[in-house]
Amino acid sequence: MRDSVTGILSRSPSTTVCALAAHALTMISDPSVVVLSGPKVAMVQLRIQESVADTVFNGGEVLVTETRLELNGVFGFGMVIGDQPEYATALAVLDALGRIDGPHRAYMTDAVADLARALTTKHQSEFAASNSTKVAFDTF
Amino acid sequence: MVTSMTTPIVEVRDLNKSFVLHLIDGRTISPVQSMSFTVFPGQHFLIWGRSGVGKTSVLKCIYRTYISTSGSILYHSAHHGVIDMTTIPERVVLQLREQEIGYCSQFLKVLPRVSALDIMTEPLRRMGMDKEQAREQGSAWLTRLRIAPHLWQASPVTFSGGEQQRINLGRAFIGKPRLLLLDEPTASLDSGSKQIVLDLIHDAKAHGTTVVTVSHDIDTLSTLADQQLAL
Amino acid sequence: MGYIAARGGTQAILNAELLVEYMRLHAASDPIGIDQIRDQMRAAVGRAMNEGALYAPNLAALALKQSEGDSIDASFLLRAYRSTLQRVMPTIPARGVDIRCQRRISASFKDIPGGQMLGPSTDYQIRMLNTLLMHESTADVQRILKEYDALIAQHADTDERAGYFPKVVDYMRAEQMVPFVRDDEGAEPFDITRTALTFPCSRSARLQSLAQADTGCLLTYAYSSVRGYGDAHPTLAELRFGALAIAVTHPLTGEPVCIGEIVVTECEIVSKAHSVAHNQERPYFQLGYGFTFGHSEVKAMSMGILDSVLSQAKRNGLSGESGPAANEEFVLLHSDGIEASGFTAHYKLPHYVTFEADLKVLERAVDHVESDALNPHAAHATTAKERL
Amino acid sequence: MTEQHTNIYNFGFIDEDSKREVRRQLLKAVALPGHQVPFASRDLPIGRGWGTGGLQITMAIIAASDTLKVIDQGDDESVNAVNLRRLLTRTTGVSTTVDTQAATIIQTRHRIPEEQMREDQILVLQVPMVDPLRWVEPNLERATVMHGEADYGRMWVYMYESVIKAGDIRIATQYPVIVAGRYMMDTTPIPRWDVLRLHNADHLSLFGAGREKRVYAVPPYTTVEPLEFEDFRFKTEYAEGQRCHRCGATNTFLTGHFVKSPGTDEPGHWVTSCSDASYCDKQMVAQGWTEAQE
Amino acid sequence: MNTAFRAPTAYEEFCTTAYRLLLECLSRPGTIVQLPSVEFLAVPTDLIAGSTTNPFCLAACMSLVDQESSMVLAAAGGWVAEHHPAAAWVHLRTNARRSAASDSAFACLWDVASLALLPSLSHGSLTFPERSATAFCAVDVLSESGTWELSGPGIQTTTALGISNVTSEQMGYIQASRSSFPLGVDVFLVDATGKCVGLPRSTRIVRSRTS
Amino acid sequence: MTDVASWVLNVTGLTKRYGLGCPRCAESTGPDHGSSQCPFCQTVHACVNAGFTLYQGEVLGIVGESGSGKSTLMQLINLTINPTAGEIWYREPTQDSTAMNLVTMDGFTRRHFRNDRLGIVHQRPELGLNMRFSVGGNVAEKLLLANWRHIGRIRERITELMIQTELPPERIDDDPNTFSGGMLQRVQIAKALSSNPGLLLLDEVTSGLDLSVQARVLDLIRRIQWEQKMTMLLVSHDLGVIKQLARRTIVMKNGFIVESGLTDQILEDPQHPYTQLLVSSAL
Repeated sequence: MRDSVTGILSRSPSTTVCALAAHALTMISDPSVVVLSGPKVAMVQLRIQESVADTVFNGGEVLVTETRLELNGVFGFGMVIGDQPEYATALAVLDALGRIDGPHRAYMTDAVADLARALTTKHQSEFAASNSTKVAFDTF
Repeated sequence: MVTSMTTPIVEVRDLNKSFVLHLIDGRTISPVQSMSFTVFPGQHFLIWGRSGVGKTSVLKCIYRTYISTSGSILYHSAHHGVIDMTTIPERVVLQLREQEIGYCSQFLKVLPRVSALDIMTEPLRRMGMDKEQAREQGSAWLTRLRIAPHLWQASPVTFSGGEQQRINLGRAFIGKPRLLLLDEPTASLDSGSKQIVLDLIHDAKAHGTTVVTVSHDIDTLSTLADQQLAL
Repeated sequence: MGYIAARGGTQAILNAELLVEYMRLHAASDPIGIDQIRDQMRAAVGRAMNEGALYAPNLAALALKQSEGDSIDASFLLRAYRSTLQRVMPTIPARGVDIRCQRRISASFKDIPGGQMLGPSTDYQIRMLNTLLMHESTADVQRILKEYDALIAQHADTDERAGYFPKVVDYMRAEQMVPFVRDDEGAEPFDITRTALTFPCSRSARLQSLAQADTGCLLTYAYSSVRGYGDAHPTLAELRFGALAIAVTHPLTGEPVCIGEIVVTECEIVSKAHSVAHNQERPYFQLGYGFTFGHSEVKAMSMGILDSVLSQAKRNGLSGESGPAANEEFVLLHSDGIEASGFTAHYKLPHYVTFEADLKVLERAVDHVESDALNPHAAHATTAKERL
Repeated sequence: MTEQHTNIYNFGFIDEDSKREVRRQLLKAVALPGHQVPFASRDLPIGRGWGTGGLQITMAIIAASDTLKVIDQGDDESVNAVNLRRLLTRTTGVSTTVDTQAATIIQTRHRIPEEQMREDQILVLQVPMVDPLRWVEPNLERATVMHGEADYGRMWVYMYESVIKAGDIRIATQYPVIVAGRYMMDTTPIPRWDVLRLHNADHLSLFGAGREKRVYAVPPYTTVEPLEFEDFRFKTEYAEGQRCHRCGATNTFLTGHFVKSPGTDEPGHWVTSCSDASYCDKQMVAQGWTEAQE
Repeated sequence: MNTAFRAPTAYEEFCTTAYRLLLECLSRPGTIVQLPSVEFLAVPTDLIAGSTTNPFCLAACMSLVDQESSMVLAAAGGWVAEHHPAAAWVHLRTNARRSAASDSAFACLWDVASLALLPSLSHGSLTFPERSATAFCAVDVLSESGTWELSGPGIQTTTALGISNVTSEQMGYIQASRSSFPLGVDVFLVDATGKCVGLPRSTRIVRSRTS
Repeated sequence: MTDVASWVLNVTGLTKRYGLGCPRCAESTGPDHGSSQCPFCQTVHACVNAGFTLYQGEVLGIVGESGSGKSTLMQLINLTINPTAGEIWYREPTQDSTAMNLVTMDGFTRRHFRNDRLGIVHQRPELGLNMRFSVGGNVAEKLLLANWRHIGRIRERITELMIQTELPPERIDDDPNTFSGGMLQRVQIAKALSSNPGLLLLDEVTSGLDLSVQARVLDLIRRIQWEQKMTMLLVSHDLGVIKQLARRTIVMKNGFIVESGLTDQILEDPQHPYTQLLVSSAL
């Protein structure tokens, strides 16, 4: 899931993702977007499968924004953590675009690959910082 | 002496009693071996022999304090017909003990907090007699047993051995059981007290009580025995 | 006759609310920005979120501003807001092993696969007031950011799996130090927000209750169970803090859809089991689990300790016997900060009627005692008897 | 802008599913008079203990056509009553009244209105504590079993002890009652004065405890019998010769006030007046009083 | 005072109106209430082949159900299968959970013959008597006079109830559903014109002496 | 053969197990293995297949060491724990009474049956009494649950019971914490007798009391049995107590009844090795 398309899109800068969706949308002819619901602020209940007895429990709710739409009759679903209506709609648009054939698909694949690289770099630097706090027991 | 025409009251047939001593490597001892005898109603049946020949064991088998190993003990009950004392349910045994069969051991076993008079009257009360009537009869019996009236409210625990044994016997006779089992009734008694015992047996027979006695004291008791069995 | 002063509460309430605003702003300092609270008061934001049981950093910051920093009040605002929102779906169960760690330590073993990583921690900070923070300048901020960049350059890591670690408990299980007890309850977890908690309760209900409980309360109960009013002997198996990606099920395709990351703290506690009901049993460690939104280590650990204590008590039918913290009903019914503070505060409400009723009974009771006092030698029992 | 961004709340604040849950449990409560029915109890924008149970009932049953009366301590203008009314009107827009006769739903804390309620009215009581057995059995699990088995012996011993130790039944509010001959119910927080108004009443009474997460009900024409002994009867707070200082009523529940005329040297003194302020006002108007005179 | 709420939808309004009527008639057993119109739901009359659907009865039952509760349907004395189109129709509109009849919180009975199924519904336990079913049953005509005499909480003395098409045997199932109070099943009867009567388990039902 | 006396309690196949059990339980638990807990699945077989009949006016003794299952059996009959299997039939010893199976009763009926028809005296008074209530309040509990609603009459009845159990009636309102151990047992007995129960359960009633106090409590029980023809079930580890009160006795070990018979037979002709050990160890 970490490396899935939604995993990359939902963790990348929202402005970039919105721009990506807007641009991809221009690549198909006659785009018509019908919003079915949202973007609305709602909640999802966070389920945790804990590590002691595999008990699944409700860990608390997460505020999300959800958009459901139809793009040229194709259903699109976007959900993102926090109150981010444009972001949620962009994700819904991209979700629908993923199910439609066209030149935008190659563009999206490339763009997501770029986002993935940027995301990895970001994670690596965060980790590098934390790594500097490692206690080197081996030296004892 | 024996009238075979009469229906017996107790028929002991081929009775065996052995004890398995699990705590001593499962050793078995068998005090009663293939014993048979018949007792007729209204008789005094005397079983005698030295100590250790299983006299008491027979008596306890009849009373069901001991579980017989084999054989049978047929008892002709007034309420339950002919029954085998070795196998009838405990519930019936308890009823018989209340209504028909008395047992008197050679030792008085009573609680130290109960008065001599209450001990005497207990069998009467158990049979349903009201308290006043029972006390009247109890007092008469204590007088007869030559227990001084100042002792009646005291616990027999403090009494002499002879007094204790007289009370013990009195208690066995007072309820006029149908069958009375006496275990060494004259042991530890002086000659005067022995005479009381003989009187008691005599009177009981007169009331129709059948008495089975085991004793080594044949000198005292044989005079009154209708049948004797030597072990 | 102007004595009916309690009437006319409306204007009083509105004015009282105005006074609160005035108190906050009258010194004419700059109003605090929500961003500032969210970014610079991480601990308070995390606490408001986990006690409010709603992950929403911006709203938590707003709540903190509105409540002027009162953590229970802030979480209360989030809880109430939560009741107005539709819950669209549950997430796909997330697991702690998927946390992208910034901090990860174990107190059970010196060396753990992946190593001990202190991360952002004040554990070893000497608690002396840092007066430099009184006058933090832009230059100071730039300096810190620059140092951070240098740190990254030094420790650059190109590992694809950077930050992901195996769980220490999995090693312990492999070594049979702890049993693998799979919970036998159904797949659908209990939800205390949709069904009233009744007892005995399932473990999922317990964990949900503890996760939204008051930090101070959990701390107190957990502490009591290790200090002496209990039989807990905990060791921290692993504590991790970091980002957890969460996913929901796509309504059309049924495929998992990642919706982003949240910041969480997770821990496992191992506890020595001293008292067991059936002493012929094979002895082993009891495990407890702690999880919170945000960076809240003391809460996560307290939760883990209590979970282990309660599991052990329930398993051996010893509820409450080893101390108050082992009584599940007692712990769960009294640890919600919002309920407890609401009820405690409600005694500020008018109680004229009940107080009047109490007064009437008190008067009668005083009469009763005084009538007894007329005869000082009579025990109260005798008096009672005479009356009967 | 997202849909919810401008704080447009659902009618009645809580969402429809939450309402439905309360509704379902209320039906069970009515079918089991006096039995405490657990419900989820959502968080509300007022504190636990401040009336969240009663509020959720009102929110679950209220319709746009209702006329609402909210009282606390019997008073429509008490700060808490004002505040709860503010929340309810803001999220429903229903009309409100202070006149007991004009209301369809009366939400109350601590009192039942002095005026007799009618069949077409519903009384919603905010309840802080739910279980009379808590005095003798604080453990919920065990107390639940005791209710199930009608195991009320220990509670009766408590009553017996009260008589033996205090010479009388020493319970002020929270007076335990037996409803419809089966369940023991807490009448908290109403005074004993109001307890018998639940007995064979014309109206439906709904009780909600938000923090304790329980609802219960006393349907109309249902027996509500306070625990008492043949030789030690249940008594209300009524005192011989009692009188409201304002309207002169002699048969109402009174609360005490300390009064002092402003600008005088008069040292002040205690008076009592009706705790049901609207009733008191109504009586005074009937006697020809006007606001100005007051 | 400024208000901040959104107007309820038609369905929400129906649910609230219906609820107040259900609460009213359950609180006062024997009192007949008129349920609101349900045209907006467009209930097909032939949801279950061979049985006429009483839309009032079905809608009243549905108004109480959501994803946190379960509902089963019955017609002609038998339970309707989980994947029957009628069950699906209800599920799509309510999100009702699917569960076995014995675990179900609500049951909608298309006809009086299905009252025979009452014993198989959950009656609750002594500790949790509320964990029991509520049944809605369609009947022909309800009237406030007739064969049955009701008494119990909510009724001043006694009250009469007439149900045009219920046999003694069928009524026996309802009577049995309250024989071990506080365990039991609560029943609503809804007639073809939307008249509804509530029979909580606390109500005792006997054949009236006068009839 | 006629059996004129009627039975009060008939127990068959009564079993209480803690745990799920496994195929190897039977071959590894019981008196022959010296344990009631299965070493394979940890299941405790606290009471296995117990059966007996108790008749009106009879005292039945149950003897065994701690962990033998005698207290479990007592709790099962007192309806405080539910059996895993088996039946407990109770019947009023009157001509036209019908027997009822206590195991299948619902909780409500069971609660009220227990209050009206059973009396129990526990070894530890705090199990049978509420130490926060007065002595009189404790004795009154069963009366109150049986709808006695007149304090004057309730106190008359308590006084009567206190006199009957040789308690000073003037201490009716005292705190039970001021009572000695022997007196507390009397309070328990008074409470147990208050409803004229059909069956009195005595669970190690004299254990932990001084010898002289023990004797007085036993005398009281005997007197009550004698005067009221009270049917009693008496659990004790002390053969002396059993001998004084019970005419029939059950011997338990590791969850099983190993022997039952007339008390004099159990004492003088014990059959089972464990009973022989028990008798030979008696003081």
